[in-house]
Amino acid sequence: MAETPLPYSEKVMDHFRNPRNVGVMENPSGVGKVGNAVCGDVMELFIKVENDIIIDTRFRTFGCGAAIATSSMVTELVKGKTLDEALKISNKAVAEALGGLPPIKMHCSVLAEEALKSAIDDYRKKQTEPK
Amino acid sequence: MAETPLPYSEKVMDHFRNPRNVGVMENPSGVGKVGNAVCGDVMELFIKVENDIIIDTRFRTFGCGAAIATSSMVTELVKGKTLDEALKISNKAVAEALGGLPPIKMHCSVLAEEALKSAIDDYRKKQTEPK
Amino acid sequence: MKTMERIYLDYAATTPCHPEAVKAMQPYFYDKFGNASSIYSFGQEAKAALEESRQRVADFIGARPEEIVFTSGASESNNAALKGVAFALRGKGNRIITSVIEHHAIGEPCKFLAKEGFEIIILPVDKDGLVDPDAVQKALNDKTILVSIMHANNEIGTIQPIAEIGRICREKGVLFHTDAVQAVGHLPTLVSELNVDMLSSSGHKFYGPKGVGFLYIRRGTKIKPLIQGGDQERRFRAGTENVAGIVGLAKAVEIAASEMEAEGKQLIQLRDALIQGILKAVPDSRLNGHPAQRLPNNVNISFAYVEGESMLLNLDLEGIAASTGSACTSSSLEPSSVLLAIGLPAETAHGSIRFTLGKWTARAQVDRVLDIFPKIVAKLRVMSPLYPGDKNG
Amino acid sequence: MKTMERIYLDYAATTPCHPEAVKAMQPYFYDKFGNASSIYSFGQEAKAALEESRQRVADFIGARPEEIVFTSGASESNNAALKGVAFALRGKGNRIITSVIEHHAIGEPCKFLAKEGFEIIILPVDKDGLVDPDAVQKALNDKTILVSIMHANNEIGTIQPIAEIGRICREKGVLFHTDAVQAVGHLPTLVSELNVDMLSSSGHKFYGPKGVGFLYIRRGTKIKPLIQGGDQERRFRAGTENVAGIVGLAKAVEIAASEMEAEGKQLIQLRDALIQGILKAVPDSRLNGHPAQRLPNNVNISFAYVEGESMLLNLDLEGIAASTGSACTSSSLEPSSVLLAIGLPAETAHGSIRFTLGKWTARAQVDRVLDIFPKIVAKLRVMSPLYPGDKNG
Ligand SMILES: Cc1ncc(COP(=O)(O)O)c(C=O)c1O
Ligand SMILES: Cc1ncc(COP(=O)(O)O)c(C=O)c1O
Repeated sequence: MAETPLPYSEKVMDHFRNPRNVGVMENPSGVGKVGNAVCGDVMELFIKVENDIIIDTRFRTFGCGAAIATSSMVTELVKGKTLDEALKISNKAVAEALGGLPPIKMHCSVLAEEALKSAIDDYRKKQTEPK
Repeated sequence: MAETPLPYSEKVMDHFRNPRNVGVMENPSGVGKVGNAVCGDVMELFIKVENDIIIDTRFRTFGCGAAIATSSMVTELVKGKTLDEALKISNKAVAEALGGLPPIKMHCSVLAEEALKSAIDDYRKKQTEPK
Repeated sequence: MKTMERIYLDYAATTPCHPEAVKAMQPYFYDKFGNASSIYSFGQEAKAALEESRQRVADFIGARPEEIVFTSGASESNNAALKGVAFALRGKGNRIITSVIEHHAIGEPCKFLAKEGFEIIILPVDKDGLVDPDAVQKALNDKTILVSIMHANNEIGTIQPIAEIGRICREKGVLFHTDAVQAVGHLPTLVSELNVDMLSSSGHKFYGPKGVGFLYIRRGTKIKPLIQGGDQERRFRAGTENVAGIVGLAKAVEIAASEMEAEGKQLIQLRDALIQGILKAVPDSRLNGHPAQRLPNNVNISFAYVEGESMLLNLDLEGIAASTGSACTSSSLEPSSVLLAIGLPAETAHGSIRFTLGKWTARAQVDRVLDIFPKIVAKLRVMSPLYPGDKNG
Repeated sequence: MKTMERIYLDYAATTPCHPEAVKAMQPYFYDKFGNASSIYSFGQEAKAALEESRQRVADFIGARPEEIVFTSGASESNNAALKGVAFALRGKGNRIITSVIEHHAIGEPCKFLAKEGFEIIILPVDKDGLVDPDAVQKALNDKTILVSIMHANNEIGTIQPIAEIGRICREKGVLFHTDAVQAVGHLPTLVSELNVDMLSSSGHKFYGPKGVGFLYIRRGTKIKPLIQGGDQERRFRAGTENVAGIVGLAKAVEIAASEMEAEGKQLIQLRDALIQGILKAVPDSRLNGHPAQRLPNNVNISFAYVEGESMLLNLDLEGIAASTGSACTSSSLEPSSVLLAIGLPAETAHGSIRFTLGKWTARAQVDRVLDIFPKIVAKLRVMSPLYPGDKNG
């Protein structure tokens, strides 16, 4: 089995099999939820922020192998990064970190980028809101 | 080789391989020549008639296997027959005597029938002509 | 990992070619390779094999040999039937009636014909995937030149009332075609009982080789050939005959003739064990397709909150091959149109899995799926933001 | 009789499938049988084989892999090219230019398109069977959407100035297709050098299996698929891929890549020995086709006063397989239109024989034909009412 070429890279399969940071976060600093079940992809990303640094992440994803793997990868990539650094992570960077994605799956990495942005947005909005 | 089914019956192949009565007849009683080289079939049939009986035949044919076999068969079938008997030999009878012909080859048997009729015609015309 | 037994449960996508069919094909590659249209001995060996195969297929579906046209598969057969009738009868009328759950190899030619000026009527199906014969009756008009309704659906396994639809068409003198790809070799498909004028089949769906199929064309049916050229196949289909493939298909037909009935009974048992086992073990799951009028080998179940490809991949990691109605493997984002047609919401359609069983499916394999699969769904649900279970827990 | 060596000299009709190609196909029937469009491992093995085959074919003709569409053979490829461009570019124009010596798999689709409102221009050839590039140039007009001229003729072996015709078409921005069935695997066929936009090929003409071929479609070429349905072959051709057949074809391509050149040289020697031997031994005989611009394996000779099928049958009785330009094997009474097109009178055309040599043709076989064949002609001439020899003798 291992020899046969799946359409996904080994990195993708690794993150699909053992997704990092799965689950719901208690009291997150920010939450992003993007995608649409009708289209087959929903990502929910939680971040915990301290001193402008993302110190922890969690995600839940309804979607295909690539959707799960990109979610997992993005939660890993942003950990320890400042918010501004995190915002610079493009969908391409996520895909590259996974050793590439099949062309028809690139939209999953876009979704992961959007989920991250949305979570950071959420955090920033909460900061400016009167507590 | 012998086992493989050719499109022709064994009888056809026999007459094709060893055509009976091939050649030109010296002083024939009647000659029929039918067909058209453009269409790929020309038959020339010679008959020798005595007392209204066909006592000998010869043919030459330019044409396919079926054309040669039907010519050969018709020269055999008419030998010893009266002219009236010979005229009753239909193209179907020739084909049947050969164990059948492929449908697209039935026209060859028609040609053979025509060649015979034409030779008898020729003989009868000569009879009524002033010598 | 390397020694893990692989379990193939995607027989509806393609079957392995039966070893006996493979064996039957061998002489026609090198030894008896002649062109079946030649008159000399080399060709006649091939010709004899070809005509014997044709006879076998004809006998199997109750047709005459001259009504069987060998093709490269059912996609070709379907295109040949639809476009063939359309271009032949264009002068007579322009309405073609079909259904919403047809295979793409019907749907796409219909789209093409719509652009060429034909009126394509697409009939709906009920929640079990059935076409209503009355709806066919009502859609027929003076301009109707063809009705094409599939015999059994490849995704949800629903078997259509073909004989009845055929009877209605015949009464009105309208040609009736059926895409019987999933039926031939698995269910009785006698053309006289089905009242069809044309029927498509593909060898690799019943243990024959890929790249060969046939189209039954009832004697007297007017049709413009899709592939025009030489005089092969009584001018219904040009091209040097794929003798080896045709011989392989005929061998598969021969095997089906003797094994189909018993195999069907056994598959129904396995199928029902799998369906009931899954529905029991996995909450929020539902069977798609007709519960009884159903292919003996088809299991199609939707699971709320999870997406199909992620289930498929997890199955694959366990060595199990299945199929999904999710769009994630194709370039569109729309899930299976068949599942939408039977009324599933899009997100449920995305979460559906098809297991299709076959000749070499063993009870132990079904048990293994029943052991593994519920765990996969559970794992994915924990990961799913749509899953309410977590919030309650 | 039973032990008589059979001599096959009809390689242009079909070749035996090379034993190495047969061997290469075997794993894809039963072991690696998966559907190449599936995402799981079973399918991926097939997919990998498919894409490797595509790369090999692409390399062989100097194309990109995504420009190769596998089909069921050249009849399909030709129909797909002609009808595909016609229906795609109908809005742009309606003139299609072709030649009088094309294979039926070009001629018949053209007839169909003529009925659909296209204007088909059929260019003549000279006495050697050559199309004049200037004539193509002159026939091109604003409405021209396609030119299709075959690479090498299957009957008389004449090789057309494809590169030059292609250059003319490209200058005018008109699509150019070539039916390269007799050329691929036998002559260099680099699409970049030929200036073609589309090229048809059939596996069984160069030691691959029957029922599989390909169509090269240059990137960016607009074409409506002939067989519509699933997403296979980048939507240029629907249908579950005939993986075994495609692997066999690719193996044949691989063999051709290494053996073609030397084989061609050897065939030219045998060919010329056969041509010269026959022309010398049989009076009133003439070579058909171009004397030099000619396929390495093609011998086509006309014999006055005798008909082709009767020669063929006599050869068959001696275990020799050949082919004829006579109509006697088909349902029409017209002899080969190619022979008429190069100016042969019908009766001469009826009296023509084609020997086509191949990989397994030995010098001893050629000698045997040279020994036997003149006797056959002599025997038939004695029997022929058209033969003047007898009257003189
Ligand atoms: C119902 C149905 N019709 C048509 C086809 C097309 O068959 P093929 O891919 O062999 O051309 C299939 C299978 O893919 C099918 O399941
Ligand atoms: C020049 C040419 N074109 C097309 C074809 C058709 O090929 P196929 O019969 O493999 O479809 C042939 C052979 O029959 C041919 O010689």
